[in-house]
Amino acid sequence: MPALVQLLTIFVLAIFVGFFVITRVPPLLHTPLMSGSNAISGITIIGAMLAVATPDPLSTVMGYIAIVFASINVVGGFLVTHRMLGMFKRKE
Amino acid sequence: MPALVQLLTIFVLAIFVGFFVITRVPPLLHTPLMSGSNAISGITIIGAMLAVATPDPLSTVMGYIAIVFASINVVGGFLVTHRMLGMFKRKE
Amino acid sequence: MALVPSMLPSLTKVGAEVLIERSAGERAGFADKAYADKGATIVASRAELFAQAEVIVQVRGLGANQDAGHLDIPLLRAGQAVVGFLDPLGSPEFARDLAQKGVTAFAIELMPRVARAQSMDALSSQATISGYKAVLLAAHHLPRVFPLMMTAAGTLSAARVFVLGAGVAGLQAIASARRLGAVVEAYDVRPAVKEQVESVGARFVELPLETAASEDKSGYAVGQDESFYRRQRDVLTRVVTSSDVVITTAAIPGKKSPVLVTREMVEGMQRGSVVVDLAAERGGNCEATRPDEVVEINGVIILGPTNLPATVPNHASQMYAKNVTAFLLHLMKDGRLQLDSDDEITRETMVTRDGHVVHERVK
Amino acid sequence: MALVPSMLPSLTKVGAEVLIERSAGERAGFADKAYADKGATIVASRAELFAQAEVIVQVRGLGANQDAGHLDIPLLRAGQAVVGFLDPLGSPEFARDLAQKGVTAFAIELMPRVARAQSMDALSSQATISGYKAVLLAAHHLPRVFPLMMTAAGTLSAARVFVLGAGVAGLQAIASARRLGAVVEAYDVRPAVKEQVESVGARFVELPLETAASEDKSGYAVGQDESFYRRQRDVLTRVVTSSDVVITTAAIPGKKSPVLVTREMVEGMQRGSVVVDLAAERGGNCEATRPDEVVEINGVIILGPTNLPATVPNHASQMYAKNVTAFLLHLMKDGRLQLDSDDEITRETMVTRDGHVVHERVK
Amino acid sequence: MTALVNVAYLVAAVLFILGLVGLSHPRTAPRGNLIGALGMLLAVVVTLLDRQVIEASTRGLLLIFSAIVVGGAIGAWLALKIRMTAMPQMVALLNGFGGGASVLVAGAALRDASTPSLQLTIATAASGLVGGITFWGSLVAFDKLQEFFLRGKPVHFPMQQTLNALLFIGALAFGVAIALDPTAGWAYWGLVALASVLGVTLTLPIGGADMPVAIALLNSYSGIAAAATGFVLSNNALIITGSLVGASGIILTRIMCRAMNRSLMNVLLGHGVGAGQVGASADAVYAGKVKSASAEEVAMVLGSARRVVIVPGYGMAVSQAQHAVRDLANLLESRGAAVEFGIHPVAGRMPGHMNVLLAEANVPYDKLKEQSEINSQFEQTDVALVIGANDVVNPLARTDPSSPIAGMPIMDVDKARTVIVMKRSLSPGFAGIPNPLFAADNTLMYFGDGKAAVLELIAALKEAG
Amino acid sequence: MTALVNVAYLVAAVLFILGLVGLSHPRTAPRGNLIGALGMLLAVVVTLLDRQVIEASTRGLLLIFSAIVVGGAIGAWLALKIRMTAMPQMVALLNGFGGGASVLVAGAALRDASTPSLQLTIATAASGLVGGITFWGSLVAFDKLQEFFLRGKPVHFPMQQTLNALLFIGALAFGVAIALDPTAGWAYWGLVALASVLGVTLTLPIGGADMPVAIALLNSYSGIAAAATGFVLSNNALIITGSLVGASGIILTRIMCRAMNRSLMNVLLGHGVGAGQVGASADAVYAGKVKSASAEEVAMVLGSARRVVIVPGYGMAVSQAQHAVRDLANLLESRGAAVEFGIHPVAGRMPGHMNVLLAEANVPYDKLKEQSEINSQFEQTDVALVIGANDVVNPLARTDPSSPIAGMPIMDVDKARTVIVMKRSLSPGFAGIPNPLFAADNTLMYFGDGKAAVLELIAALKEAG
Ligand SMILES: NC(=O)c1ccc[n+]([C@@H]2O[C@H](COP(=O)([O-])OP(=O)(O)OC[C@H]3O[C@@H](n4cnc5c(N)ncnc54)[C@H](OP(=O)(O)O)[C@@H]3O)[C@@H](O)[C@H]2O)c1
Ligand SMILES: NC(=O)c1ccc[n+]([C@@H]2O[C@H](COP(=O)([O-])OP(=O)(O)OC[C@H]3O[C@@H](n4cnc5c(N)ncnc54)[C@H](OP(=O)(O)O)[C@@H]3O)[C@@H](O)[C@H]2O)c1
Ligand SMILES: NC(=O)c1ccc[n+]([C@@H]2O[C@H](COP(=O)([O-])OP(=O)(O)OC[C@H]3O[C@@H](n4cnc5c(N)ncnc54)[C@H](O)[C@@H]3O)[C@@H](O)[C@H]2O)c1
Ligand SMILES: NC(=O)c1ccc[n+]([C@@H]2O[C@H](COP(=O)([O-])OP(=O)(O)OC[C@H]3O[C@@H](n4cnc5c(N)ncnc54)[C@H](O)[C@@H]3O)[C@@H](O)[C@H]2O)c1
Repeated sequence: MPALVQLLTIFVLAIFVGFFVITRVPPLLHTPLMSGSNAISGITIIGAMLAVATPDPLSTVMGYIAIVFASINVVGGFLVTHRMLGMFKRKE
Repeated sequence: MPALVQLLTIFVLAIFVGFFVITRVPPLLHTPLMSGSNAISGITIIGAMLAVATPDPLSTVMGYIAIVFASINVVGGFLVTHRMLGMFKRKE
Repeated sequence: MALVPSMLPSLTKVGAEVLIERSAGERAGFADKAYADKGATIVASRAELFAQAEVIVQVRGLGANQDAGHLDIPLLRAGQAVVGFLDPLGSPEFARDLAQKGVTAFAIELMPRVARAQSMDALSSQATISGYKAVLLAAHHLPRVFPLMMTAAGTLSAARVFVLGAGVAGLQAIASARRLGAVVEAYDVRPAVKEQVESVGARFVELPLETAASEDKSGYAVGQDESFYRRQRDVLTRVVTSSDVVITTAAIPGKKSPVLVTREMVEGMQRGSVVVDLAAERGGNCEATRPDEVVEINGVIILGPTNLPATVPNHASQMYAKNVTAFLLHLMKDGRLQLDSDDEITRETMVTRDGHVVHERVK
Repeated sequence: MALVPSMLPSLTKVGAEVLIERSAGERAGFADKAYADKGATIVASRAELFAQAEVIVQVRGLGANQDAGHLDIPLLRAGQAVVGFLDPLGSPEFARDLAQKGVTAFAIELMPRVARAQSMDALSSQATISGYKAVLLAAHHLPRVFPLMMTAAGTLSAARVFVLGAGVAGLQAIASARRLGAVVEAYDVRPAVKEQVESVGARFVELPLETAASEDKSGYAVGQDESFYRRQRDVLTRVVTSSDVVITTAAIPGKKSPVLVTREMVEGMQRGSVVVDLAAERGGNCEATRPDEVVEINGVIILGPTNLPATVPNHASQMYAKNVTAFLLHLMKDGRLQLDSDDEITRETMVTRDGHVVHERVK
Repeated sequence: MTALVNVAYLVAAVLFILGLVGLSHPRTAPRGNLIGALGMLLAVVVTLLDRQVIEASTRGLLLIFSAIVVGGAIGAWLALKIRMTAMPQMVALLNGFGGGASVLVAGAALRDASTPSLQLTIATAASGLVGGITFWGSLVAFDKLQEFFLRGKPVHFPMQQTLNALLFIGALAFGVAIALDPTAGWAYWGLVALASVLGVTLTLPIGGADMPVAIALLNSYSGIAAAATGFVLSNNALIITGSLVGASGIILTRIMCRAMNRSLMNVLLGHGVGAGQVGASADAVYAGKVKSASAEEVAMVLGSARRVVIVPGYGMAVSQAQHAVRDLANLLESRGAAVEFGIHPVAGRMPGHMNVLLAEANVPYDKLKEQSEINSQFEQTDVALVIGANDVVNPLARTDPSSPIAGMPIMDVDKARTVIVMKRSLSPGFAGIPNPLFAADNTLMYFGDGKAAVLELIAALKEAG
Repeated sequence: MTALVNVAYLVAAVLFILGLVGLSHPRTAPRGNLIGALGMLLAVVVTLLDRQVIEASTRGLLLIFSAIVVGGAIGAWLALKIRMTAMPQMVALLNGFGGGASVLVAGAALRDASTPSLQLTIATAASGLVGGITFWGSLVAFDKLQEFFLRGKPVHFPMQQTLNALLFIGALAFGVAIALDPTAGWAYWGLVALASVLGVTLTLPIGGADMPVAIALLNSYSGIAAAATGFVLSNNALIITGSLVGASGIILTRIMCRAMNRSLMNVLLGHGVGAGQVGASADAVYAGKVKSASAEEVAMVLGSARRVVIVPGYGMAVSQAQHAVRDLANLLESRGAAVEFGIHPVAGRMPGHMNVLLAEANVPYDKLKEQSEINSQFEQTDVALVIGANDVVNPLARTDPSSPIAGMPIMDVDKARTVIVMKRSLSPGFAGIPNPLFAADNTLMYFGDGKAAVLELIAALKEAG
């Protein structure tokens, strides 16, 4: 089985999972959900890590910047989400 | 990437999809849903078709029976579901 | 009025002929013409009516109508049947008069409380009216309004109403007072009534029984000793004196009513409070009650109406007529009385027959 | 009673001294002692009271109290202030009497209907009581029960109540009748009231206006022509004659009340029906009304109570006292009257001052 | 070519997913089922294009076609013949065949594989184990519901759990044998044999009432078997579909257990409700004939009713459910049903009791019908909803002259198409006598405290959309 | 090794999924976020084990670490510095960086590929296009909300749609060029440039109030870019995560549009509500200061309140909402809040109007507090819930001596921590005057017809669990 088909299959299934996970989320969680999933989309960081590790210097620079961008996205995203969710904690 | 990992990935994602699809289904649809997904599980039929097409006669026989079984499952399952769902149609 | 025009067709259908004394229905809002239209014969005088009719149907007959009841005795004929409230338990002497006259008398208040007699149960139907009217009477006399009102001119607090005895009349009183917005509490000796009281939205006043004692014997047995009564009075005093309206309904048919509200309790009530004693006819549940009079003690008004249904004559008559008609239809076959003394309803209500008092409890 | 004990502290706090005529609070359930406890001085006679007090506070004073009001005139002193219902619009001659005496008179019924005067608005507070009591009165006289009851002795249909004029008293009457379980309809000339009527659960009776006409002019303008009146009467006749209880509240302060229920309509009503005319004091909304009398026409009872609040003296006094106290506190500074005729409330209520009738509408 | 086939499988899998999504809502369910069938058709057609199949002889193709025709005919015949009431056992039966097919396919693949990988052998063992359990478990479930050999009662025997454990360990041992020596065909069939016994012994203890849960679980197993077969064949379609069904089946099982307020363990071990709990309060009148329904089932019945008559009684008063009842009536009306209240003259404990309460809840008077008026209309009524009434709907009043309520006119709710009785238990009412209405064919009992039960019902109605 | 890395990626993806599941429920959301972060950590650590990385020089590793530290520090600083109210623009900004990273990674991969396949080139083009749009679109969105250069208003210019179309076609052309000649680096950067312009022009017309929707959409784009990069690198983790985020973002966008009662097209084109609709009913008092909340938001506020005072007015009477209000009060109490009713003496249109209604709904008298009694307690009140009242809560009575209600004692609801006002519009009440309460800082308007709105609120409260 060619690799592309498998990748496509994985892609399609993941899209379904994405759809289902979000359906019926209460509106009050829209913002944290958005920023949480935003943080996750920083997964490009692993691609960037691979890019830095190439011999080509330009690629390395691009990879470096990409890592910086992606880690801003990841770290900032998770932290912002965390702060936002702090507001929902019930004071017992 | 070895094929098994891809298969596993697909397996895991499909399980998630399965979980999400069914959550929150109203109880009155339990039975049709059960029989509908039952029909789908007759997908083994394609495996059986491949088995029949082998030269080994025993395999062919096993495949033949498997096709019969699976098609009972598939055809019966979809039809039963269809009949059951007929009950839910609102008389306008 | 013991019969209303709308009931006549069911009687004439089974072959009965209906005679109506002239203007008898007037007070309840039923004109002679309405009866005549439904096939009744209007009879000019009471004497004439008694002379012609085989069955006399009244609301309050002999016994139950101490004032005018005896006037009817000379008019009665042997073989005639009489149906109505006759109070045979309270005034057995009148039952004997009826027996002497050879009259077959049915006391509707003796109706057994079996399910199939529910439609003939005039005590219940009249108690329904009484319970409702008792609340109106209280509201009418109370110098305050019943509901809570928060207004620009201050807050008017809700009236506190206490209903003693939660039978038919009591429950209806509770419901009516609640409707008007009062805060209602109720008490009854039968603890089973608690749920019923709550089902019409009132609080049931419970007596704090000694736990030790109530574990050995039944709650009722414990209720007999003197300390119980004392504690009962204490509790009742507390509730009565903090109430604006007290409605008592603990009548025991044919017996003297138990005294539940003492003069002392009344004296402890706020000026302007009102007591409505529905048990007035048999002495009353309140020590100070005088039947059909308005008594005032320390500014507390005590009413002892003995015939509240008569103040709602139209609907009371409608219900009574329905009860009596159901009863007559039960007694009759082919337009004539057919008495079957094996039948529980007939047996339990028949007071006299063939010149004798035949009822066990009246004899 | 124009003041209740619980109001005294707010008056004494601002430095006023309160005198109470002996036994004045008795009927409303307030003992002299209760006043004395709150710091009032009990004065033995009316004359003495008038001699001592700077401000006289009454419920119904001159004018509003045709029977006894004039007895007070000789007792009044120049410079004294009088607060109460004085009916200056209906009986302007009494206002002149007061002016002659040199009295400063405040007619509480002239209280302007501005938001900050709401707590002084005695017309509203007393109308609240009237609306409630009118329903009780009707229920008391009706030979039927108000609520629908489906019982073993047949179904008692709910009373149909029609309220004409849905102002303060009318709305309260609607709410009270609904509470008791009646089916209520209401009518008012002001179409804006429809929403209010529905907000207390009644149906608003609408007049079928001719669409063509109402598109040109405002609805009210169209209302003026003769065919409108005829159709209005037709609609009202239909509703009135099919009602068990009619309560009319369309009083116009100081003017003769409009006749809404004609004798003909009354004659069309069922026997036993009841009309309660709250506008009786000024002639009534019903042609047949006679103030404070019970009129019976064809079995229909017409009541024209002119002072229903007095039948609920305790709460009515509480409200009135609150109104008057708020008014006095508004007029007073440092325990004395300080009249500021720039103030809308003062100006609008003051009928006489310094020997003159000063009010625009009374002059 | 293979790539294309695999893309087609992906499309089929997507169609299955969409089908299941459709099936989870009443309105879209019929379409969902069709979409699923379409996916299956696609998968089958595409498989014909598979190299292995195309390269097979015409005989192979003929075999495939004939098998499909035979199986399809049997399936269709079963599906169309069966009575509606026998649906659950039918589903069990069909499901069993699916499991059986997996066993056979995996077995054949094991034979055919030239150099079986570890993936293949382990997957084959899994397929044989789960498929075997599914096949026989489903047959037992079918039989229990159809009552051919076995009755619906749970079957218990000593050492049941120990036996199951032993069987399972034995099956695992065979599995290891296969992995070590892929040519050991006997090991595979030994495994299948043990799995078959296990299927029977696992299903026997489950009670008849719990069967739907068991079937859902078996359904999940058949999905797992298919997924395992997918790993045997390295086939995406089988893996996706199998795991889809496997996961959804397990979720469904959990949902159903929760709806019945049971734990899955209780169900599997055959403990719990069964006869015991009902037996305690039942007497001669009710024995075994009372059908209890959940809020959702009641909502379903009400959801399709066009004419509903509500008959309230003392229970409504006790639980002060009048406001909730009014809301329920309004909700039903807003969905197009005609709703009326049948008021019995002695319902409750005082004359006019129901009137007071319903007036408080603002139920318009014209919706209240007297007994004599409504009785003639029950025959045209889809659902009579009895809320906390008992004596006033007791047909004994008509039939048993010795009963204390003999001769009392009652509400003829039993003439309605369906009667739903809402009360806390089978306890008697004021008259203290049992009520045969509760055991009538067209009666569903909906147990619960008046107000809470009505509120739950409202929620269920809203949920069902 | 690669297999292990890929399994780890699968685990990371599963953690992401579980994290998102957690984020969709208030109670589990904080945990969900942690789980997501854990997944990310796993993915990063595992990547260090990748052959390509391991084989890189120490310098490479150092570069990676330093880049992560720099980026992480900036991200943390941004996240912790920002005010809570600026969260939305913060999310936009972070999101932009994600898109930028995709562009760079895809570009680097294109350079590094020895024999770029068609898969790689097409995926690279997609990544560059979507990533470029995301990056610049997010920056514009950020700026619009932060109001550095641009104000929140939609920016329209002539031929906007045509320009966008041209830009898009141009980008596609560059994409084709890349596919035909993978060594054409210029084509990639040309594509990125056009995509960047497109990102700006697409975001400019979107109004400030609609920005959350735009951000959700851009978030979805960044996911798609990541997925495309995944295809570039044939990396499961990127594909799964990217499509997860892409799909969930699109759904979220749809949900948000629906909640705002807008169509996505309207939002993207900058049509619709904006100033117009509000402006119509607003006057000097309200201009721009009224905050409207949905049932869910109100439910959230109420859900965490411990002391609630309900202030009913004429609107409750008009819509006959008393029963629903009672249910709401009971629901709040059952969740542990203390609920009381503040009854203003002239609320409604007749003396005692609220009393009649609340008595009908069986609200116990002792829950009704007079104005003088409750007023001193508003300061300790978490939420004052005003249901259809207006004049009686109008602070003008205290402050504006010329107002018709001057001097009327009012309910001091404005002293409560949060005020929620439920009414149909900003229309005035009996006195015909505007109410500054509605524009107060601590006031949320919840628009709707009394009864329906309360029922919706009850549903939302129940949903939020
Ligand atoms: N109306 C009158 O004037 C009057 C006066 C006196 C006597 N009665 C008699 O009372 C009876 C009235 O008949 P009915 O059908 O209204 O009442 P019923 O026969 O007494 O039955 C009421 C039923 O309501 C159920 N119930 C009680 N509390 C409940 C709760 N909280 N939630 C749900 N269900 C509850 C009880 O079953 P569970 O325990 O299983 O829940 C009970 O079986 C008649 O026999 C009548 O003769 C009437
Ligand atoms: N109590 C009395 O005795 C009495 C008598 C006469 C006059 N008043 C006067 O009446 C006023 C009473 O104050 P209030 O605050 O109770 O009422 P209000 O000031 O009249 O305000 C009522 C508000 O309710 C809203 N509303 C109306 N119908 C609604 C519905 N179906 N759903 C939701 N909201 C609805 C209206 O806003 P929307 O249109 O935006 O929905 C309106 O602003 C005072 O000014 C008082 O002086 C009182
Ligand atoms: N099954 C039927 O057909 C039927 C018909 C009507 C009434 N009933 C029932 O019969 C019962 C009695 O009804 P009733 O109204 O005719 O009773 P009643 O008029 O005889 O008495 C009224 C109430 O007073 C109570 N009472 C008596 N002594 C008391 C005391 N010392 N202190 C406090 N309370 C005292 C009684 O318990 C009763 O509830 C009710 O429970 C009613 O539901 C049944
Ligand atoms: N803003 C305030 O502070 C305040 C205070 C109290 C009352 N009000 C309002 O003032 C209004 C009048 O109240 P009221 O009770 O004192 O009025 P009222 O006693 O003068 O009249 C009673 C009602 O009769 C109606 N009416 C008059 N002529 C009629 C006719 N020919 N046919 C039918 N109906 C007729 C009037 O419209 C009014 O509603 C009410 O709407 C009330 O809400 C306002």
